[in-house]
Formats: sequence, C-alpha cells, structure tokens
Amino acid sequence: MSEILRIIGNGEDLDDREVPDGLAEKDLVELFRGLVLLRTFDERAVALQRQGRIGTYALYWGEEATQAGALYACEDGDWVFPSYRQNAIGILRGVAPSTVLAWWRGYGGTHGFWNPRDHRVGPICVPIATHLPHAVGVSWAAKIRKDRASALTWFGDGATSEGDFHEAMNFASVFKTSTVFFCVNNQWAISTPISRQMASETIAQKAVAYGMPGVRVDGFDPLACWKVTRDALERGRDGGGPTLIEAYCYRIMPHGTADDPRLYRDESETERWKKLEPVGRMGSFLRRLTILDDTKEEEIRAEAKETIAQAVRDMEAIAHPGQEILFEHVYRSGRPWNFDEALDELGSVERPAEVKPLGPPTSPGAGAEGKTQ
Amino acid sequence: MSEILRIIGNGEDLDDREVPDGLAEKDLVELFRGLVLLRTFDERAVALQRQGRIGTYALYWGEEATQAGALYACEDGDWVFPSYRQNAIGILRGVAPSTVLAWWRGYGGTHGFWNPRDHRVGPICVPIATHLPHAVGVSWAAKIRKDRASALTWFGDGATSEGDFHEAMNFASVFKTSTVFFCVNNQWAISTPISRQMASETIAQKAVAYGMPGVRVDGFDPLACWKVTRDALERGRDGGGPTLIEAYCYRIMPHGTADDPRLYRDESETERWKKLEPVGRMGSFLRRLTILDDTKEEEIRAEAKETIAQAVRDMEAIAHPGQEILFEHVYRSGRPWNFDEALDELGSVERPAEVKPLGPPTSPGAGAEGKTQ
Amino acid sequence: MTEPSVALATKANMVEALNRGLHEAMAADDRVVVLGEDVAKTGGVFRVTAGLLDRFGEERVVDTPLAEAGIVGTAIGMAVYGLLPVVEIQFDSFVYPGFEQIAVHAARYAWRTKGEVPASIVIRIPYGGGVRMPELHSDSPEALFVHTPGLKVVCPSTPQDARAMIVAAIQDPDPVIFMEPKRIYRAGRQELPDEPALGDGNGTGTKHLSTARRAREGDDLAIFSYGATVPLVLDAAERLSLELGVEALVVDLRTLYPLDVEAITGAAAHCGRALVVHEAPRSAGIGAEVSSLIHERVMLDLEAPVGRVTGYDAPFPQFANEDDYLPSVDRIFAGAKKVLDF
Amino acid sequence: MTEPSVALATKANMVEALNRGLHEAMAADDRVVVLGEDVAKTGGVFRVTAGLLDRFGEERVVDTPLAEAGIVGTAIGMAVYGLLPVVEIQFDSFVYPGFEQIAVHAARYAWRTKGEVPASIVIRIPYGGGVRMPELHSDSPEALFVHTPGLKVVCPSTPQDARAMIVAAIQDPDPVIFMEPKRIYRAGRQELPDEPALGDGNGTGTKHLSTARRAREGDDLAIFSYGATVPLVLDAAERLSLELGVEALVVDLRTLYPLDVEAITGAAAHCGRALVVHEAPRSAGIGAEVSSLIHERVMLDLEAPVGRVTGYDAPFPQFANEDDYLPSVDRIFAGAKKVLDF
Ligand SMILES: Cc1ncc(C[n+]2csc(CCOP(=O)(O)OP(=O)(O)O)c2C)c(N)n1
Ligand SMILES: Cc1ncc(C[n+]2csc(CCOP(=O)(O)OP(=O)(O)O)c2C)c(N)n1
Ligand SMILES: [Mg+2]
Ligand SMILES: [Mg+2]
Repeated sequence: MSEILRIIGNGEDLDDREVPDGLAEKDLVELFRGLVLLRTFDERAVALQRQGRIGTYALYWGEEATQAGALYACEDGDWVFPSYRQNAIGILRGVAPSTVLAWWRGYGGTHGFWNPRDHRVGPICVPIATHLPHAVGVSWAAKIRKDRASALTWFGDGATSEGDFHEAMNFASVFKTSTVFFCVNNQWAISTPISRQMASETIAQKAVAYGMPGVRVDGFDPLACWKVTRDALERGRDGGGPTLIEAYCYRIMPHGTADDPRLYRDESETERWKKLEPVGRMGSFLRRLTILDDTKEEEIRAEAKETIAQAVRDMEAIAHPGQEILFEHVYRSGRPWNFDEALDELGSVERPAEVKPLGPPTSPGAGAEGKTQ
Repeated sequence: MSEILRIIGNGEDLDDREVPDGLAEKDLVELFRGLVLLRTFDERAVALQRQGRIGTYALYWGEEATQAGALYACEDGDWVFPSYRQNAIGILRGVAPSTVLAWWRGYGGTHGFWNPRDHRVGPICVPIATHLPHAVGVSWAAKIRKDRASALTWFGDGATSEGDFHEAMNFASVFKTSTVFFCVNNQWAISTPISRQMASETIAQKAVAYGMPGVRVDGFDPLACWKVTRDALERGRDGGGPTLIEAYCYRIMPHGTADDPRLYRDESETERWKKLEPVGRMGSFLRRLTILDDTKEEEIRAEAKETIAQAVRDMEAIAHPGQEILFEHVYRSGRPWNFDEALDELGSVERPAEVKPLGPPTSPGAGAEGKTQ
Repeated sequence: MTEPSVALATKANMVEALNRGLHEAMAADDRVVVLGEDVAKTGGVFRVTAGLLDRFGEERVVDTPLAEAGIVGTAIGMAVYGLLPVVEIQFDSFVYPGFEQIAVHAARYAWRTKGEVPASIVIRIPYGGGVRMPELHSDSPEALFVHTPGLKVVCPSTPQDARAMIVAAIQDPDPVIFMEPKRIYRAGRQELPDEPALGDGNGTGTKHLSTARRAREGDDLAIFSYGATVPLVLDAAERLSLELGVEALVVDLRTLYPLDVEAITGAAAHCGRALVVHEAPRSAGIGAEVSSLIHERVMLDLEAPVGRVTGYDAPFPQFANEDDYLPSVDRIFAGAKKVLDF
Repeated sequence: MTEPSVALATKANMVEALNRGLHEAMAADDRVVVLGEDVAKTGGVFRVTAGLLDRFGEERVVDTPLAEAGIVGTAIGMAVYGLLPVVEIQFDSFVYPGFEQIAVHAARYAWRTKGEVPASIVIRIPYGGGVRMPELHSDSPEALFVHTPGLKVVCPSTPQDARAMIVAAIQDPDPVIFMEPKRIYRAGRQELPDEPALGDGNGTGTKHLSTARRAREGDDLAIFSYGATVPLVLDAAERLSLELGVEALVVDLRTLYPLDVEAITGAAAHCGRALVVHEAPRSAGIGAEVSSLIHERVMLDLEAPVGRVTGYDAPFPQFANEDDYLPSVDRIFAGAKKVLDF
C-alpha cells in the first residue's frame, strides 16, 4: 500500500519508467499543454493579486500534475469537484479563465460563476471537504440513472480530518459509486503539518476503513497521476466502487498570497521538493523522449500566455457588478417580495464608491490579514 | 486483525479458555454481580415501560458484557461516556438506579440527571456519536494535567458512520490520548443492517485509518471484553494512545420498546445469537469453574432484584417536577431576566394536569410512534 | 407496483397525507428519490415513507448510513446531477450535523451557479415536542433556517396542506426545509382531493409555498401560528369567542420563509391587535420577525403591541415537563387577553 | 516566559486587546487552554493568539487537526474534566460543522448535570464582511446562537471591551459564543487599563457579559447596534447631528444573549424613536428581537415603529459587492431619517 507510483524520473537518480498504455504522443503533448496553461494562470494570478487587481489568492504552483494529470484521465462525461486549490481546473474543461479570475476579483453572478452542468465542473469549494459528498451524490445519481458518468474530487491532506471526508468515503463505499477521491497530500494545511493532522503513516491507508482501494502516487508526476486516476475510473465504471488516491507531494508555495511560511516551516526542505515540480519535470521527460523541443515548448508557453493575457483583459472589461447582483439567482423559482424592497432601499442611498478588489474597505476598521480561503 | 477474542465457551462446541491474569475469583463473582444487576434493571425497565410508568425505553438485553466487562477493566479514576444504550452503566459506578429510571420517566434536574464528576460517568448521550469527542477531551485534559485518568466511550456500529466518530478517532490518535473507543457492533442500527452501514469487513479495521490498534472481541463474553479493555487502558496509560475495540455481537432485542424487528429482519437469526447471551453464559462458566452454585446465584439475583425494586419505589416517590424546573441549571452563572418573566407567565395560567409519562399528550395530535432514541 | 393501503384511504391524517404526496410525486417524476435513516425497509420511524420501497424500488428509496451531513451532502450532489432528492431527518435535533451542508451549499447552490443549478432538495424534518420523547427529539429549529438566506422554509398544519405542500416542495426547484409537526401527525383526518391543492384552494406550484391560510375568520384579534400550535390557537379562539365574545382571526403562516407579508399585515391591520404563537424558543424566533414586520408596517393600525406566546429560551425539557414548556391553550388564551386588555 | 511585544503596548487595537486578554487569562489560571486551527505556531490567521505558544507551551496552546466539530467536541470534554478551553473558529462560516456540538452539548451540559458541569468553553468567532475575502469568510451567524438556549452570545466593538469581555468570558462558567468583528480588528486603538474593565467601568465578572454600553448620548433617536457596525452608527449619528440637528443615543448592545432589556427599552422610551442596525440577514435576526422587545414593552412611548437597517436575506455576496450588502453610513442615515420622518 505504501508504494508510491512514479513514472517520470528526474533525469538524475530517479529513473524514468515506461509511458503507460493509453497515452499516445499527442496525449503527452496535450497533457503538457494543460500543465503549462495551469501554471501560467497561477503565476499570472499571483501577479494580479500583488497589483491589487484580484483579491487574496490560493496559489497551486507545483500541484499542476495532480490537477491536469487526473483530469486527463477523465472522460468528458465525468464530473469533477475542485476545492479552492484547484480553482482553475475548469479552464481545462471549457470554463473561461476570465470567469475564474473574476471569481478571485470578488465578482459573482454571471461573471464569477459558471453552470456546472456546462462543463461537469463543480463550483470552487471553499469550506473544507464539503464538496466530497457532492461528488458522491453525482456519481450515485449517475449510477441510479444507469449513466456512465463518474465523479472525481480533489481535496487536501487537512481535509481528511473533517467529518465530511469520512461520511463521503463511507457513502461511496456502501453504495459502490464510481467516485475518485483524489487527495493532494501537500503535507501542509496552512501552518499545520501533516504530523499534526493525522497519526496514520499514509493517507492511502485510510481507505481500509471503507473496504476501498487506497493508492499512493507521486503528486509531482503527471503521468503517474494520470495512471492511478485512469485505473480508478475504470474500476469504478466496472462496478468496482470508489478509490482513494493519495498524491504525495509538497506545498512548495505559501498557503495563499497572504501567508508567510517562514513563520512555521523550514524553507530549505521546500527547496528540495521544488526540484521535483511537475512542469519542468514533464518538460524534461518529453525532451528525453524527444517529443518536445525548445520551439515546441516556446509555442505552448506563448499560447498559454496569450490565453491568460486575454483572460485578464476580459476580466478587466467586466463592469463592476451593480447592486442588483445581490438578489440575483438566489431562488430559481422567483424573487421573494423582500428582495424588491431591499433593492428599493439600496437604490435610495448613494452607492459606495466602486472599490478595487483590494482597495481599502469603506468600513471603519480595515486591514485584517486573513491568510486563508 | 479479524481474530475475535473469546474466553468463555458455550459448554458445547466452543471451548473455554484460561481466565485472564488479573481476575481473581472475587472479581469473577463481582463481574457476574454487575451483569445481573444490569440485566435486572433492563428487564424491569421494559416492564415499567409496558405499564406506562416510564417512557419509550432503549433496552440493552444481551449487551451487558460489553458494559460490565469493559467497566470492570477501568480504574476508579477513569471516565466513561455512555450512549442511550448504556443508559444504566452508571449504576455500577454509584449513580442511583432511580435516577436513571427517572430519566426515562422524563424527569430532569436533580431527579433525572447526575453530576458526571461524582462518578466519572458522562450523561446519557442521545445524539449518535457526539459523546466520542468528549471522551477524547477528558482523556486529553487528563494528559495535559498529568493525571492518570483514561476515558472509555461506548457507541454502536451505526455511530461509526457519523463524522464525529471520525473526528474523535483522529484527535485521539494525533494527541495520543488514553481513550478507549468501545464499539458495540450489534449489527443493527434500528432497521439498518451493518451491510448497509459500511463496506468494510470489520469495524476494527477502521483503526488503520488512524494508525491506531483495532481489536475484535466477542461482545457476549464478559471476560473477553474485560481483557481487551484492560489491555487498551494499559497501553493508553503507558502513552501508547487510543484503541478501537469492536465488540462483535447482535442486537437480540428490538431497537427500543416501540420497535418491531420482525418488519425488517429474520428473527430466527436472532434466536441463534440469543444462545450466546452473556449472563447465562457467564453463569454457566462460573459453575464450570465451581465458583458459582444455585444458592450463590439466587442470592445475587435476589440482591439485584431488591436493589431495582427499591429504585422503582424511589423513582415513584419523586413528585412530578414543578414548572420551575424548566429554568433551573441552564446557566451556572445566574438566571437571565427573561427566565423570571417566563416563570411569571407560566405561573399565571393553570398548570396542565399532571401527566403520566405515557399518558396522552395534552396536545391535539397525539400518537406519533417514534421508535428511536 | 402495488399502492399501499395507506394511500388509498380517502380521509387521511397528516402522516397518510404526506405519504400520499410522496407516492404521487414519485410516480409523476422518476427523478424523485427518497433517502434517510430507516426510510425504506420500515417506511420511517413515523411511517411517512411507508410503501415507497415496495413500489419504487431500492434505487429510489434508500436506507442510508447514519450520517446526516452525508445524507444532505450526497442529496445535494444528486440534485446537481439532476435528481430531485427528498431527505428525511429522523428527528429535529438530528438536522444539526447537516447544518453546514444546508447553510453553505443547499442554500447557495443556485446563487453560485447563475441560477442554473439550484440544490433541488426537500429536507423533511419531523419536529417539535409533545410526544413524550427523550432528550433532543423535540426541538423546533425552523428559525435557524429562516435566518439562513437561500432556503424556503414551510410547515403544514393540516393533512390537505401537508399533501399539497410536499408535492409542491418536491416540484419546486429551490431547496425546501419541510417542517413536519410530529405532534399532530395523527391528530385528525381530512378528505384529500384528487389533485393536490392547498386547503383554501389557492393557486398551484410555487404559490403552495408562499401563501398563508386563514384558518378562522374574525375581526378582533389576529393570531398567527404554524404547525402543531395551530389547532391550539383555534381552540383558544373558540374559548375567546365563548368566554369573551372576542372573534379571533387565525392565520396559519404555512410558509415561514418567505413570509406572506400581505396576509400578515392585512390581518393585523384589520383586527388592530395581534398575537404570534409558536413552540420554538422566543429570542430571534419567527415570532420576533412577524412582530417586527407588523409594527414596521402597520403600527398605526394597532391598538396594542403584538404579543408573543412561545416556547422558552431554555433547553426543551425532559418530557415530564414538556407540557409546561409548550404553549397551551391556556397560555395562548392568557396571551390573547393581555393583548386585548392593553 | 516572555511576554510578547504586542501585549506590552499600552494603546491597543482590538486584535492586540484580545491578545492581551488571552495572555492575562492564561497567566492567571493554568486551566485555560487555547485550541484551534493554526492558533499556536502562527498565532492565528488574525494573530489574536500570537505569543501564547511561546509563553504557555504546546500543551496549552494547540494547533488542532482541521475539524471544527472535533475541536468544539474535545473542548467540551476538556471542560467536563475541569479545564477552561478557548476555541478559535478560523472564520465565521466554519462554525457550522461545529453547530451540533454547540447546540446539543455546549448549550445543554449545565442543564444536563444539575448545573454542576457547565461546558465552560469560549468559542471565538471572527465574523462578518468588509475585508474582501472569498466566499464564506464573511457570515454573521450570531442569531443562530441567540436562538439556541443555553449559550451566552457576546460581541465587543472596542479594544477595551474586547479585552475585558474575553477575560470575563473565559472566567464565566457558562459557554460563551464570542463574536469578533474582524472588520474592526485593527480599526483604532484605545488605552488599556491595568485591570480588565469594560469601557464604561461597569462592574466585573458576569456583568461584563450582560450589559449594554451607551456609546453616545442623545435624546432624539436611539440606535442599537453591536460589533463592526457600531462605528458606522456613530458616524451616522454625527451626520444626523450635523445635517439634521438630531441627537442620536447610540447603544452598543455588547451582549446579544441575554440582551440588556432595560438599557434597550430605557433608551428607546427616552428617545421615542429607535433603530436597530446589524450586518447579519434581517429575517429572525437580532434586529427582530430588539424591535419586538421594544414594541412589546414601550410601544406607547414610541412615535414611530422601530426601524431596522441590516444585511439582506441573500447570501453574503462575492466581495466586490460586499459594500452593497453591508449597512453603510448612508443606509443607516437613511434608515434613521425614515424613523424620524414617520
Ligand atoms: C470548514 C473549514 N474550516 C476551515 C477553513 C480554513 N482553511 C482554508 S484552507 C485550510 C487548510 C486546508 O489544508 P488542506 O486540506 O491540506 O488543503 P491545502 O490548502 O493544503 O490545499 C483551512 C484550515 C475552511 N476553508 N473550511
Ligand atoms: C445524530 C443522530 N441521528 C439519528 C439518531 C436516531 N437514532 C437513534 S438510535 C439510531 C441507531 C443507532 O445505531 P447504532 O449506532 O448501531 O447503536 P445501537 O442502537 O445499535 O446501540 C438512530 C438512527 C440519533 N439519535 N442521533
Ligand atoms: Mg494540504
Ligand atoms: Mg447497532
């Protein structure tokens, strides 16, 4: 159980393994493209946050393999449920990157949200572990309807401590739903190390409690992430029930843009892990396979850069939402009477000056330094 | 892991094993006395319920070994936290049996509740699994205070599905508290069989998720229950952290006095399990050891009967609590002003006729047939 | 496919009426599924889901593991996929472990998805005291949900309404907290019409979930209530009439969020005196909201402040004293008198 | 044992004041322990618990696993054993998974143990909007706790009160929900007296948790509020004075349960007009309770119905629109005018 699947080496002491069956050259390039796009989004988002153009941001730099690798294993009809850490995963499924940026800019409604059914991508989930039962419910419903769809959900090592993790795992195992529980074990939950989060040696072994397979994989290895996810989805589709995947890696970056990890951990350890980060590693691997060269990589990076640059322009072209947005889409069946009264009240007073995402709040206090999602 | 510890045979195909070290003859008799007292209480409570002298009652007939056996392994300073199913456990620790009966009669305040610190017995816990974190907190606090006390808590197979079970197990394992999680796997949660509750083969294996030992024991065998609990407490006191015990048995009786198991299970299976019930089994065992004979057993039973008979008299001597009880003991620091106003309001209207526990509610509706705790 | 006998009875008590509504909703739309603890094999501890398993099969009528957050959470996921789950919470207090899923997801899924994917679930909660149960089987948590934006909160007080409202709640795209007054589950029987309709024949569809009902006409005092206290209020109204010659207008609120503000202020203004009655604790309860709404809108029409007769701000007592805790006809009568004597 | 620099500053903002109170309470009584997510090593995401780990050690200042029910539940167990745990909930909405433990145990332990073993815990909840955070970091759930019998619910609006109230809450034997208005955590500084005392020097001990504070004197309109909206109300009061010559009496409620009914009705009766302001949703909120209390008790002294300026019955918006959601000085001013013009 504690064997960690790794396919891509590091060009030094870790050997490369065979590319798994089912991945053609085209797929490898496509997967790399996904990694680069996610990376580009993330780096740009951090810059935007620094410039005050979006709010506090939960970066995922280094975790792209757990996201793009796993997603690439999904069929189009499979559903995915991200946490805040996989906030941009939708852009690999057709969600406009500008929508995700707008979400971080504090926009709601049609600007910052999407219709999950359009892309089978759940909304960004902020409260830890609460989206896990949704993934179970979706795959359970698909099973009831005799549809082929599975569901995959990402969450962190910290999330395994929540009751919702346990209840979701248990429901999935009892009803043998085709659900993949993809735990990104980056070994930190804000300032809390995994040793303070749990006493079990691995996260994968938590699957034993549910009579469910639990597998470990190198979370910085996109191909390994692809492989374990593909296997889990196949098993699920064949009626084999859910799987818990532990993607072992490290949170190379701060928890969020307001966090300073030097306060609570040894950053030389971080440097060690950083060498294994997935984008460079996959790039080198593809070079070793001569699937990639400078030109090709440059092209992929430029494309990603332009996509995200356009997304930033799109985001910034969105007018600051009006106050009516407060009352939109709350009820599908129609607006209750008090919403109209509330809008009247709002309309009768001068609107607070339009605020920049990180502009000073108009409140008297200001300056709480929240560090979290 | 799936080996079930059994010490007492059945006088037929199951052999007796050696009495575990640490139990002298006197202890065996004492333990038997506890079993008989619990059994006597339970049978009497069912009769009282039938006569309308107490309300709906959660009987535990057959589960006495899990209660008296485990408790006998505790030191006096150890805390225990029962669920509704172990409602009478306190009577083996000094709680007045009349208090427990009064609880079932619907009395609160000084009549139906006790001070947990007097006997290190938590209150009867009704919401499933919610008392588990309390046991962890108590043993954690003892550890912080460098006290010797451990905590033991009982719960059912159904309780393992709740998030609180998971969170409590995790906290205990992380903080290495001396906590014994005693799961009475009677294979039913009201009408829900264990196969619908979980997909794991055993409950004990759930301990793997927490890097905690998990052991299985015959839940109808008082000596085996004693032994695993004693071992767990010793390990805990030595800094070895918590243990999960799965006491494998069967809910021989209905879930509660309002439940009819024939609606959902095969009662011939029940009959099979009934042969293994602990009180008769322990009695026969002691006879085989020639520690018990008819006279001795008669004496023990008569003593128990008188204790409970006296408890019934005591309970019935309690005057129906006055309406001021509503506002007593809610706040330790004093009564808020609105309590006095509320009492004034109450005092100004005629009091509803004193009601028998199961007398017709004075409400217009009546007759909901709740079956549960 | 056998219809259970309970659904064939023309005259039905509230349990039977709810059961009939569930049968109808499940028969009409195969996206409707029912899940909860002990709802399938035994038909629920109160028998509200009786016969559904036999008729609709175990994929659509599911005994779940014992985990309320898991039940509500997976139901939300099912709704996201396109099903219409109906969840049973076994007893009131046991909804608390599901509170996070309700507040952060059920209530916000439509809002979070541009209105495209509401969490179309119904959460049925048998609630309230009066049936002699042990601790934590008698809470009235409806105000918690009223204070949680994004939910509808409803509560029938008659078999007819119960049947019409459960069908409407299931068909409603929004999440509905469906409070069931367990104390009057078997209080009395009513003829059930062929088509689900509200007691006063008011419209259909979402109307079923937004209008109050006048349960008694009168000009002297408006009394607002819902659920299990409605019959008590009606009794008190009779006594007011007999003993004081006061005719109370009784409004069964039926929908607690959004409140039927016109029915409320209309009745209060008409009578000039008003009283709110519920068994939940007083502070920040529905009574406070109704009282505030009335004062804010029609204070000048009032001859006295709006009164409140409610449960107390103390834990629901052990059951030997529950009749002390619950608003009784006497307390309602006294509360009415206080408003009248002002 | 080193005192952190933050606690040495004489003038303190609310974060520093709370920090100082925690230091004092922990130093005074070794039964006090602090637990929560990221409270130890980093001193909490808002730094309220800074320096406690270094000074009191990791047995008493504990970074816990990420599980709010587990945190509250184990804290209750610790209290049963005799400790005085102070729990930090990282952000408002994350208290919901702990709701069951709070409602069924924290609130009922004293009652369930003949008053002998109250769940002596303090649950600190940084709450409310205005700091530009993502979804579910801006809720104001205080009314849920006010409606849950057996709890005390308090909320300071100044550094002095924050420091006095946290010490009093820890010393209070009953469970206290301690709402911290994160928006004004760093709003301004106040001198902290040597001994913790409330801003108006009101008594000690439980008094600290049951009295409101007059934050401004006036005769024309009583405005009630708490937490982050108090400074806004004071601003609006200045504007009322300047622009309309109206002098508002501002009452900082401070304790939300039990409410200081005399301070409330006294101020309302004195002015004849009243307004309640909070940022939590309106329906069944604290505003409804305050409004009802006033009307019930002193309606005849009123010249207008009590007004409410509150957050809306909609999910707290994404932060670009939070200033639309939050009561602003303009909205409070307009709400006051409406009451004055009635
Ligand atoms: C229910 C809940 N509690 C607390 C938080 C605050 N919080 C946000 S992220 C985080 C740590 C999560 O750690 P982990 O699950 O390991 O995921 P990671 O951030 O490492 O991806 C915490 C405590 C939250 N969002 N939800
Ligand atoms: C949180 C909660 N949900 C539901 C219930 C209703 N209920 C009471 S007992 C029970 C079954 C418990 O089964 P198990 O844990 O196996 O214990 P047993 O009754 O067999 O001792 C249920 C669902 C409850 N008491 N608390
Ligand atoms: Mg992590
Ligand atoms: Mg059981």
